[in-house]
This record gives sequence, structure tokens and C-alpha cells, in this order.
Amino acid sequence: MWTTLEQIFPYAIVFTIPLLITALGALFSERSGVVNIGLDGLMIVGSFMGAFVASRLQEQYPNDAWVLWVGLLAAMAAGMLFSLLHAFASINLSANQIISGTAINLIAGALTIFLARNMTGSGNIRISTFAPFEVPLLSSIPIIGDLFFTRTYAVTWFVLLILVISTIALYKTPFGMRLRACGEHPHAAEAAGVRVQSMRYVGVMISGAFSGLGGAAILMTYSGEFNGNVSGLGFLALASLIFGQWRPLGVLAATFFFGFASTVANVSQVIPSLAVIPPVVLKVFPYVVTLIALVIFSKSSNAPKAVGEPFDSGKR
Amino acid sequence: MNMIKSLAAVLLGLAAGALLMALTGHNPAEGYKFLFEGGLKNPERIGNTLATATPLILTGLSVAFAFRTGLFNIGAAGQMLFGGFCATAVGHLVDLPRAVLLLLMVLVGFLGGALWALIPGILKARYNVHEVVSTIMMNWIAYWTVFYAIPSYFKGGSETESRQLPANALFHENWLSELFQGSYVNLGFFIAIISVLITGFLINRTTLGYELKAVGFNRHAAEYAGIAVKRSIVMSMFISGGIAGLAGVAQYAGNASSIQIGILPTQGFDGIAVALLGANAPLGVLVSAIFFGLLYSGRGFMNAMTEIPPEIADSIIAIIIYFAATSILIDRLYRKYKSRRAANKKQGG
Amino acid sequence: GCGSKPEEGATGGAGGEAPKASFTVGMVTDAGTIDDKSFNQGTYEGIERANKDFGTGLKYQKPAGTTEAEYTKEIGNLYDAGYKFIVTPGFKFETAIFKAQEKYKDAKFVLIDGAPNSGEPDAKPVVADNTVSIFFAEQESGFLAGVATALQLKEGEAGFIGGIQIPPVQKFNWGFQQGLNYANENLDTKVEIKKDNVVYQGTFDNVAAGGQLASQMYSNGVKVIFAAAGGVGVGAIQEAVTRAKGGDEVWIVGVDVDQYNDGVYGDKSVVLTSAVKKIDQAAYDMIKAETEGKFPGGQTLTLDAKSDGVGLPAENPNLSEEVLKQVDEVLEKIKSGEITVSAEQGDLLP
Amino acid sequence: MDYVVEMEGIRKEFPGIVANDDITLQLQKGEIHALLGENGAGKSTLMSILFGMYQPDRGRIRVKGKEVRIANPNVANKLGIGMVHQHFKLVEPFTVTENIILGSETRKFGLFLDVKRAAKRVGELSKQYGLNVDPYAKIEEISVGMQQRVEILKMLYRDAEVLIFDEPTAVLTPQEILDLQGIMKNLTNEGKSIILITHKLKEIKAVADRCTVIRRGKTIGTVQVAETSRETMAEMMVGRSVSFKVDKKESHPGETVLEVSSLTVKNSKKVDAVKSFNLNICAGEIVGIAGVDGNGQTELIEAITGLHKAESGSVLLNGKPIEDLSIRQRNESGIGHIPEDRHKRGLVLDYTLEENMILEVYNRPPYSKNGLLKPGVMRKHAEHIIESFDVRSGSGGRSVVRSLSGGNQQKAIIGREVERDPDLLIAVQPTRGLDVGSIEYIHRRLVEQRDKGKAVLLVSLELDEILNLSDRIAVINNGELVGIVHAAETNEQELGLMMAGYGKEEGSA
Ligand SMILES: Nc1ncnc2c1ncn2[C@@H]1O[C@H](COP(=O)(O)OP(=O)(O)OP(=O)(O)O)[C@@H](O)[C@H]1O
Ligand SMILES: Nc1ncnc2c1ncn2[C@@H]1O[C@H](COP(=O)(O)OP(=O)(O)OP(=O)(O)O)[C@@H](O)[C@H]1O
Ligand SMILES: [Mg+2]
Ligand SMILES: [Mg+2]
Repeated sequence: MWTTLEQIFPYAIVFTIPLLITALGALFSERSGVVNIGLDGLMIVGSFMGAFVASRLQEQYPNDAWVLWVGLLAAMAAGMLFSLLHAFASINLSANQIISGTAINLIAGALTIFLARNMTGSGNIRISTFAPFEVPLLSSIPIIGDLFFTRTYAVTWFVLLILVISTIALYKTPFGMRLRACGEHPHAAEAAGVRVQSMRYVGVMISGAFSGLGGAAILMTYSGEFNGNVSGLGFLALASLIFGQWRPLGVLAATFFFGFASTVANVSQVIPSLAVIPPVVLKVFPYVVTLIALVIFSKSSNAPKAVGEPFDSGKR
Repeated sequence: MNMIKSLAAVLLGLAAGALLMALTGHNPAEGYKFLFEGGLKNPERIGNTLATATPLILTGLSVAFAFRTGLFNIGAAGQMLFGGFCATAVGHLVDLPRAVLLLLMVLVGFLGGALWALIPGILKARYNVHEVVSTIMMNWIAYWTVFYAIPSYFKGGSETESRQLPANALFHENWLSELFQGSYVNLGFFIAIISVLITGFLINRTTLGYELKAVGFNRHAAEYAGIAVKRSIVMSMFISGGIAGLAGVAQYAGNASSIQIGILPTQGFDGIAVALLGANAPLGVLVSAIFFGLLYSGRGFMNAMTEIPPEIADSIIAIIIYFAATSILIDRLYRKYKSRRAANKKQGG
Repeated sequence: GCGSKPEEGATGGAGGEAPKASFTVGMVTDAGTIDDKSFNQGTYEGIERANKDFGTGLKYQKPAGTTEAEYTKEIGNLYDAGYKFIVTPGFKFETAIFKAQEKYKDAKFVLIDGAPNSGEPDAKPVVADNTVSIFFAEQESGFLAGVATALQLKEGEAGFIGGIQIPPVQKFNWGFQQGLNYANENLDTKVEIKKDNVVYQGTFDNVAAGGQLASQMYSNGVKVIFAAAGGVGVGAIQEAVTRAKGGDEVWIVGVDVDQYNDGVYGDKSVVLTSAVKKIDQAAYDMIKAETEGKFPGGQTLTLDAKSDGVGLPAENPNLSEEVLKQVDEVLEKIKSGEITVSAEQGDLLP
Repeated sequence: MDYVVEMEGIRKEFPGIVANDDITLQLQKGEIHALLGENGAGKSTLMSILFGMYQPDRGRIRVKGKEVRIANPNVANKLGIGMVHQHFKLVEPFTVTENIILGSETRKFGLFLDVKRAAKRVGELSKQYGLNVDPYAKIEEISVGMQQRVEILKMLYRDAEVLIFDEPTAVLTPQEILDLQGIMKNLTNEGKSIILITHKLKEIKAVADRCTVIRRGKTIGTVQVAETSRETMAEMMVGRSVSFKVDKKESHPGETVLEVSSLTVKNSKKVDAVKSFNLNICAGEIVGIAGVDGNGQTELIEAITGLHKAESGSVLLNGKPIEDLSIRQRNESGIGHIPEDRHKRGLVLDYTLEENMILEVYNRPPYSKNGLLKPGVMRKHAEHIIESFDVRSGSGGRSVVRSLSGGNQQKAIIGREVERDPDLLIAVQPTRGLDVGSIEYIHRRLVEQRDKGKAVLLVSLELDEILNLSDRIAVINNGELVGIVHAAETNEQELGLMMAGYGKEEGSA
């Protein structure tokens, strides 16, 4: 059992990371007061842009890792740009935030494939990915070393760094305080001189950038190929955000939980001790356990109070 | 007046779509000509538009009903799949005169979808579990349940879909197909229309609708009024899920004749957009679903007749939805403005 | 870029060089895109090639869903727009073509991987005069890949990852196992496949699961995985590349098309060989036949090793000369009927 | 004259209504200037303009003699103008300090919040003005009065010179009101100037120097408070004379309607909020419950109406036990309830008046039959209430209740409950936030109920109201009944002592 755990742990982490960063981005958006169910689409956009940039650069610099970093940045930029569509609709036009998010999902899947085909000749773009590595020293720590520091990807550490920075930014800086105020009580923020609409723009754009990064992270770690979808991970990220109660560490726990449970479910088919369980049980396991966990933890909800409400400074 | 405004909103969307066509080097006028011809040109195409709209009417209605009672049912896909699965099971296993069988399938489909939504309903009412998460989870549970149940019990010619339903258990109707010249429009469309009417009636005219809406608007006031709040939440989800279940019946025993595994029906998510575009009103949903049906159904023709590739056609539709959605605002603002004006006039005078 | 070109042909092969055929070719895709490295892409490539050679024009339609109604609708759209030679890849089109061949008598249909039927239980295939139904002997392709794998690796463990348990995928699997067994018995190799290492993931698009499954198998000592699983296979290849870069000796056997390039790292590739099924050729040949007035309407063709419809890729940089020679010998025996590859499970692993 | 703020000829039009019409207001340095007007007269609008939330259509604003354009609250803050809004603008999950520094944060290393330093400054300010606020407390955990002081601190923290209070006392307890008045005096002593919006003439009398009265968006005049009687000010405000004393005949109590004995109720934190409470109310009398806010009134009422389950004890209505009945059954057996929070409990704001008027009876004939609503009957019912309770709204029964002013919302609730003709009418804070005209009206209707032989249970934080309306007064402190007194035989001082927990001998009167 232990060796199995050891083996699947790094994969669970790799699977968690895109979910984590996407949910974290959504946290910024929702904390600023804007629901973003367009995460799936934004991830796809990031995946496309990451693949496009990286594949082009890899033609020239086939073995350079910096190429991938450029791809990641491009993916973040693309996600951010695309999220402006959502920001504009939900902040300037006070449109229904859910419908504009849904539209984002619809547009992204179709448009990126079209662009991919026009720009590269194929709707699928392959790139060469990051290579996993062992963290020196740390990987030799008993137990933890095997679980957390072997077969790690640079992206993982990058995302965890963002998580730390985000947590600090959210709770220890004026920016974070203002952002949270906009999601809780935009009128209070306004009265205190905070520019609510700008903050919400920032929130949505961070969400766009992080989702883009999430999509590119899938591409540059375990998939290696853009193909116009991210298998509904955006919705799972949204669920993790709520499950994680809109807190960075909660989101970390929730996404890791999903990552771990789905990885177990995925590989169970080739683990003899688990293979005896009917496959349907294994496949629904992550979702059922989540429901149970929600029942246990979700007595109180910490949803930002004003999330989803268009801000109208005249209204009281 | 209202119709003109909604139309204006949709026109804005179409204009944005035109812009995209022009930007990608295609002729918008031609594109739209074929888009609409594709959905309306002849009776068959009209029939297909209605058939495409049928499950959308029902999922849209399901989402809209939940919205009206303060719930966001993002799980219509799973409810539709499971409801459709239950109805399919009945269609395979039960042998009854056709009319009775079809009614039974409708009933069981409704109950299957309702059951699937009941769980999030109970979790919400009893444990305050956010319905968005729980319905997303239920989607995947439905996906996998059906995924394994179909090959085990109703295996068809291939592993990825169920056996075809016997003709007795299908909603296809010859006179309808003939009327629409071979279109696959079927009795499901009438189920949808009837559901729209019943739901509209339920929401606006009955004490049950009054209760459910009151709970949606203000839980505390509903409690004060003596309404059983928790039961109402469960009831709302139950009905919403049931309507989504009907979408499954219409889809799998009407538009199709078998269930495919390995996909969540896209109508579940489209239903959200349909509901919101229809302003969450049953009749609005009907119109907006038919509009969606027209777009989806005409798209292929536009694609075949012009150089616009399918992906651009998809994007154009998405952009139309986006702009139509955002410009609903125009309408809303205008109405608000007018009503306030009227109100204040009276108050002031 | 070059991507905008496909559509140009649709007006009827405006590209000057090619002669203009008297008909235009349309295709309806199955679930997935035309870049799926599988039957959609293969079919499309065949049509593209035919367009170049005969100026047939080309157009593909992407249905909104995968129901018969939606397929029928797109076929109708193509027909109405004047595309009267229609190619559809995948068994899911069986019932749609069954109806279309009746409804559009003046159109021609090519159904790949399936035979038109009414869809009723125990329905008999009905291939009308305006339709050709094409099957492939995937098991022979899998068999050759199995033999090649065993010969190249000599000994070790093999695994199989399938997408969904559909007949073509199963036949690949069974053929592959028979190939390994044949080599072990006759060619002095020792490449085993264990029950635990034969899995169907359950989807064709779960990339993450593909990688995780492959990783688990490799960690359990599997050296080569035959991945017949679409996007799941993409994940598996990706995992193999990552491991290979790290110095492990792991291999993938590709499917449907030559996947060598998908497994490239540095100047090597993890793709040992691929069990190929020449869909593009089939599509091309049918169009060609039509231009020559020899469309084999009403027939059901099974493309096998003998007809060169299945086999290994032309180039196999990862296989040694020696191995290739032996594989060729086996191929000859299949062609001559000395070896028959069963398309049934028999006593093989599921 | 030395004015800190001058607003001249201000006009503000909302679609269809002129909220401010040529209003002039001049604020002297160091004064408390009251702004008086009916509900909807335009007071909040005028102040929102001064605070930069709205732009006036016409008119000039001068601050310290210099003409200014206040484009947004930030500009107002910079000009030294601060505002405590009628509905507090505080972020609930934040701490006091965080709320105060929001928008003008103290930083360390240029990038990070320096909450510690800010909290220290907040603590000092709090001490300087005697506000007694814990800088680290979370808003959702402190009392309303404390929240208000946080709002005040927010202004002081930003060095506001001009402080605007929009109906600051509507939500405060009598003690808190006294405290606030002290604080305001402190502030003016320190040289700050205050604009005070209130409906309570008594408070204007107590603290204000001058008072500007507006009616329907127009300035009626500015008076010296010391030289003007309450009656005069009220008349200026509503345009007719208003009586403050409630006319009521002597009561003739009949049968016992409500009998509460040894009732114990736990609050949401599982602490006993009501302890072995005993109370009788007879037909034809008004019993007031006096007490400082948060001493168990809410729980007591909720236990009687069924919104909250009692721990032990019994509640009899007309002699029949009701403690095991559902809310609906209690409603049906004769309880009417005017709830404390009209927005939270009393109304479905997005329903129309017609719909709201059947909130508790929608499931009964004649309003519905066989599960179907009867729109005709609903309309008539609503029209009846609108007419007999003078509920003013834009489109009559079809108006969405959200669009009604607070006073009219309250009148609608009272109408709904009175029309149900309950044996026991429970009225909790029935006149909170309303202008004197509306208060007078509502008081009359309550007394009318009594005179019709109904039992009325009145809960109010305002001693005036309790003393004016009640026949008997039960005083509650810390969940316990301190004593019951006859209204005619007691006074504010005695009640005040009892509310603080000093018992009166006789158990019941
Ligand atoms: N944003 C707005 N849009 C339209 N009308 C408004 C708006 N704000 C206020 N009004 C209207 O302007 C008038 C004045 O409102 P205001 O809030 O200034 O009254 P008020 O004197 O503060 O009343 P109260 O004593 O009830 O607080 C009212 O008729 C109100 O309906
Ligand atoms: N954005 C707005 N648009 C239109 N009318 C508004 C708006 N905001 C407030 N009002 C109206 O302004 C009036 C006064 O608002 P205010 O918030 O001062 O309520 P109020 O009458 O004092 O009630 P309460 O004391 O219960 O809060 C009400 O009639 C309210 O409906
Ligand atoms: Mg006001
Ligand atoms: Mg007020």
C-alpha cells in the first residue's frame, strides 16, 4: 500500500496544481464580488496560448526550459485578456455574471481550435514539456521526501509560490483588504474611497491570468498537447473554491483532495488490491466523498456576501 | 414594445457575430442568410429546429425554475442524463400499450431527474451545502453510473451506447415527421410545451409557486409566514430536477433512440444560458430555447454553404449569446426606469 | 498559414493544377475534432489528398452532438449544399447512413468502421448500392505490432491501455496479445502481458488518467504499453517521454496512425512502432474509384494486411533491421493465410 | 458668518421625482445642526450630495468659503467631510481597525498593512473621544451601538472636520443614545461640526443648536432649537399639527389571552436568553415590554410566535397550549406579529404589495382555493389595506414592496396583521425609523386594536413609546422578568432603574 501511495502521490500533486491555481484565481474574482464560471474557457485559452508560443519557440530552441516559462507567461496574459470579456460584461454592463461566464466557455473552446488550425495547421498542438526533478536534499527526507519532493515540476513550485504570495496579498496588504471589502460590502468600500469597479476588474483579470496558467500547467506537465478542452476541470475548480470556503488554504486542501481522490480512482484499475472494487464505485468515489465532506464541513458558509451582485453605486 | 426591445438585444448579438465573420474574412450577410435558412428554409428544417430546441426548452425551464426559487441548479446535465436513463430502462423492461408506456416513461423520467436533484436539495436544506458544488458532483456521479449501467444492462450494438428503444417506447410520431417532411421532431416537443405551460401556471398562479418563490426571495420572511422553508427548498430542487429529467426523456427517447455513454449532455449547460436569456420566465425560456435551436440547427447549413468553418460558426453563436445576454440589460434598465418614473409620478402627485 | 487552405478547395478545387472532378466530397466528423490522430483525422487527410489529386473539393461538418439525428442533419446539410459524396468515420454512423442511403439515392456514402443497419436488435446490415462499408482487420495490425514489440524487446512485460471498450479497440488488444504469444512461442522471445496490465480507461479524453495509468504500469515493471486510447493515449505517451528523458527504458506502441512524432524527445522517440490502420488510404481510394467510375457500391470491404489496409508504419526508426525482416516474414505468413489472427477474445485477456 | 459648509440652491432630480429642490443649508463651525423632514423628504439625498455620492443638478457647495465640486467620497474625505450612513457601511468579517483604515491604510515597507500601528491610533482616538471601542473586535461580533462608534472613528481617523449623522439613533438603545449625545458634544467641543438627521424631536432638543426643516424636497426654514418648541418643528415638517400624546381611554381588560409561564429559551449560542419568564396579557389591554436591547426580548417573542423553539415552560393562547404548534398553526390560532426587522422577516421585498398582503394566509380561502391563488381576491384585499392604512406606493397593489419607503412598508405590515384580526397582536419596534406623522398614525391603530378588545404585546426600545401606549409594562433584564408596573403609576426613572435590573417588589400587578 505504502509504495502505491508513494507512486501516486507525485501524480496527485501534478493533477492538483492546475486545479489549485485556477481555483485560486477564481477566489480573487469572487472575493472581489464577481462570479466566474468561465474558468473552463479561460483554462482552454491559456492552454492554447501556452502551446502556441511554446511550440513556435521550440522550433528554434528545442531544449531550452525558458521557452516554457515564456509560454506560461503568454498563457497568463492571454487568460487575462480573455477575461476582460467577462469583466466588461459583468462590471460595466451589469450583465448577469453567470451567462457571460457561460458565453466565455462557449467561445473559448471553438475559437482556440479555429485559431490553432489557422496558425499551426492543426487543431492539436504538441509541445515538449517540463521535466520532473527531485528536489535536492529535501527529497531524501524520509516519508515526506518521497511524497512531496520527488518527481516534482517547476510549475508546481511556481504555483505554490503564487499561493503564498496570494495569501499574503489577500490578507496582509491594502490591496487584499480592499478587494475583499468589494466582495463583502461594495458600498462600504466605495464610501471608504475604494474604486469598486477597478478592484473587480483586477479580481477578474487575476482569475483570467491564473486560469490561463492552470490551463498551461496541464499542457506543460502531464498532457503535452493542446486539444481544445480541459475535461471540465474549470467546473471542478469552481467546486473546489466553494468547498474550500473561499480561503486560499481551504482551496489548497480542497483541490488536493480532488487531485488525490481522482488519481486514486484513475490508477485503481491497475492496483490489484483496488481492482476488485467495482469500477463504478471507484469512479464516483471522489465525488461522493466530496459530498460527504461538504456535509461535515459546510455548516456555515463564508461566501463573499456581495458575490454575483452587480455593483450600482446609487442602490442601497 | 417588450418584444421589440428583446429583439433589439438579439440584434446586437447578431451584429457582434457579423463583426466576427467580417473579421475572419467572411461575408456576414451570406452567413446569416444561410444560418436562418438552415433553421427555417423548409418544413423539415423548421421541424429540426424545434426538435433541437426541445431538450433546451426543458433544461432551460429546469434552471429557470430553480433560479426563480433562489437556487442555482448547475446540475441539469446530470439530472437529464439520469432521468433519461430511468425512462430508457422502463422503455426496455416494460411491455405496455404504447400510450401507457410513454406516459410511464415520462413519469419515471421526471422522477429520475427529480431524485437526482433531491439529494442536493436535501443537502442544501439540511446541511447548508452549496447547491452549485453538490450538483456538479451529482453530474459526475450520474455520468459514471450511466457509464457502467448501460453496458451492463442495456448493451447495444456497441459498448458506447444502449440498445435502441423498441418502436413502442419511442416518441417518434409518423404524422409529425410527415407534417415536417421527415424531420425528427417528435412528441417530446409537446412534452416541452406542456411543461412550459404547467411550470408557468405553477409559478404564477398556485400557492405552491407562491411558497417556493417566497423562500427563494427571502427565507426568513417565508419562515415568519409559516412556510416550511426546508421542505420548500427540497421541493424546488425536486421539481427542477424533474423537468431536467423530462429533457432526458425527450432527448433519449425522442431526438435519439438510445443513450450514449461517456458524455454529459451539453443541453444541461446550455440550459443555463437559455434560462437567463429567457429572463427565467417560462415563456421567455420557450422563445429563447427556440432561438438557440435555430442557431444550432442552422449552423450546419451555414457551414456547408459558406466557407465559414464549424469552429467559427460555434464562436459566432457564443458571441451572439454573450451580447444578447449583456444587452438584456438595456431592456431591464429601461423597464426599471419606466416603472420608477410611473411610481414617483403618482407618489409626487 | 497553411491552415486556411483546406477551405479553399471547397468551392471545387480552385487550385489550378488538379483536374476538377464531377462531384464534391463532404465529411461528417464523429465526436472529437479532425485532429484526433484517429479516424476523423485519417479520413480528412485522405479526402484532402484526393482533393489535391482530383480536385474533388472538401468540406467537413461538425455535428452538435453524437446522436443519429444530428448526424442525419449534417448529412442533409452537405447534401443540400451539393456535396454528394459523403464520407463518415465511425460505427456511430451506422443508423444514420442506413437512413441516408435510402433518402439520398443520388448521393454516395462511405462508412468507415461500420455497416449501415436499422439499429434494431439483431438487425442485418444493409449496404445499399450507393454505399460502401469499410472495416479494418485491426487484430492483424495489433498482431504485427505485438510481434515487432516482442522481437525488439526480447523480454519483459507489456501492458495495454484502451479507451472505451469498443470493437476496434478490442480487436487491437486481442491482436496485440496474439502477436506477443506468437513471438514467444515461435520466435524465442519472452514478453509477457499480465491481466492487471490490461485496462480500458473508460474515456477517450482523460489525459491525466492516461499518464497516471501508464506511470503505474511502468512502476510495476511494464516496459512497453500499447495505447489504443485517443487522448488517454496522449497522456500515456507524455508519461513515457518524461520517463525516457529521465533515463528510464520505457516504450509506447501507438495506434491508428504512425505516432512516432508524438513521442519524440530530443532526437529519439518513445514510440516503438504503431499499429496502423490506413483510414486515409481507404477514404482516398474510394474517392479515386468514384472518379474512375468504379465505386464499389453495395460492397462491404474489409481492409486487412493482405490488402495493405493495416500494418506497421513505413518507417520504424526504433525497430532494428533484423526485427523488421522477421516482421516482414510474419506479414507474409498472414497474407498467405498461414497465420490467422482471431478477431475474438477466445482465451485471451479481456 | 463663519460657515464651514454652505449648500446653496441644491437641486437633485431622480427619474420622475425631485428629491431636492433649491435647498439651502449652512453649517456653522462647532455647531450641531439638525436636519428634519418626513420620510422621503430628501434628507439622505442632500447629505449624499455633500458626501460626493451623488452630483447635484444645480446649486453650489462651499467648504470653508471655497467653492468645491465633490466628485466622489474620496474628495469629501479630503475636504474633511465624513458621514455615518443610515445603514452602516461596515464590512462584517473585518475587524474594527480594518474597517477604519480601509481606503487609507497605514503601511509598512510601503506594501504591507500595518494593522498594529493603526490599531494603536484607533485605540488612542477611541480614548480621546470616550468611544470605548476594541480595535481588534470583529464587526459581526459587536453591538450596533459599538458599530456606530466605529463609523464615528472612521471619520475621526480621517481627520474629518464635518461629521454627518444620518438617523444615528434609530437603532440604538436609550443608554446608547445618551452616550452618543455625549460623544457628539465632545466632538463639537473639539471644534468639529455636525449635521444630524433624525426624526426624534426630543433628540434635536437635547443636542442640536439649529435645525433646518425640509418638506418634499424644499427648505421650509432654519430655526434656533432653543427658541423653538417641538410642536412648531413638527408642524413645519409635516405641514399640519401633530399630537405627541396618544389619546386613549382607560382600558377594560377582559379574559386572559396570552399566558406565558416559566418560559426558558436558549439563544443561537445555546445560552439561556429567557429565564423562567411569566407574563399574562388580557383582552383589551396593551402590555409593553421594556428593556435594554439584547436582554431576551427577541427570543421571548420568537418563542411565542414559534420562530424559535422554547427550552421549557408553557405558552397558552386563549387557554390552549401552543408551544408544540408550528408557526402557521400559531398564526391561525390567533397571533398577529409585526416583526422587529421589516426587511428580514416582515416582507418579501421582491413581491408586490398584493402578494405581501397575503403572506400568512395565501393558503386559505378566500385568497386561494385548491392550491390556486385568487388574484381578484388578492387585489381587493390589498386595496382594502392600502386604503384603510394609508399605504402610499407608486402603482398601488402592483408595486414591488422594495420600492416603498420604510414608513409605508411598515404601515403595510401593520395593516396586514391588523386585518387578520388576531386575538393577540405582537408589535415589535413598530415605529423604528419613521417620521412623527407615521408614528402618530401607527400608535392610533394599535390603541384602536386594544379598544376593540384585542390583546396587544408591544416591544420597544423607546421608553416614550412604551409609556405612551402601554397599560401595563413588563420590564425584562438579562432574560428575567424584573417586574410589572402600571403605566399610569410609573415614570422613566423608575423604569430605567428596573431595566438596569433593580427589581420592584410586587411580582405582578
Ligand atoms: N437613487 C435614487 N433613485 C431614485 N429615487 C431616489 C433615489 N434615492 C432617493 N430617491 C427618492 O428621493 C426621495 C428622497 O429620498 P431620501 O432618501 O433623500 O429621503 P429621506 O429624507 O432621507 O427619507 P428617510 O427619512 O426615510 O430616510 C424619495 O422619494 C426617494 O424615493
Ligand atoms: N436606488 C434607489 N432607487 C430608488 N429609490 C430608492 C433608492 N434607494 C432608496 N430609495 C428610496 O428612497 C427612499 C428612502 O430610502 P431610505 O433608505 O432612506 O429608506 P427609509 O425610508 O429611511 O427606510 P428605512 O428606515 O427602513 O431604511 C425609499 O423610498 C427608498 O425606496
Ligand atoms: Mg434617509
Ligand atoms: Mg429612514
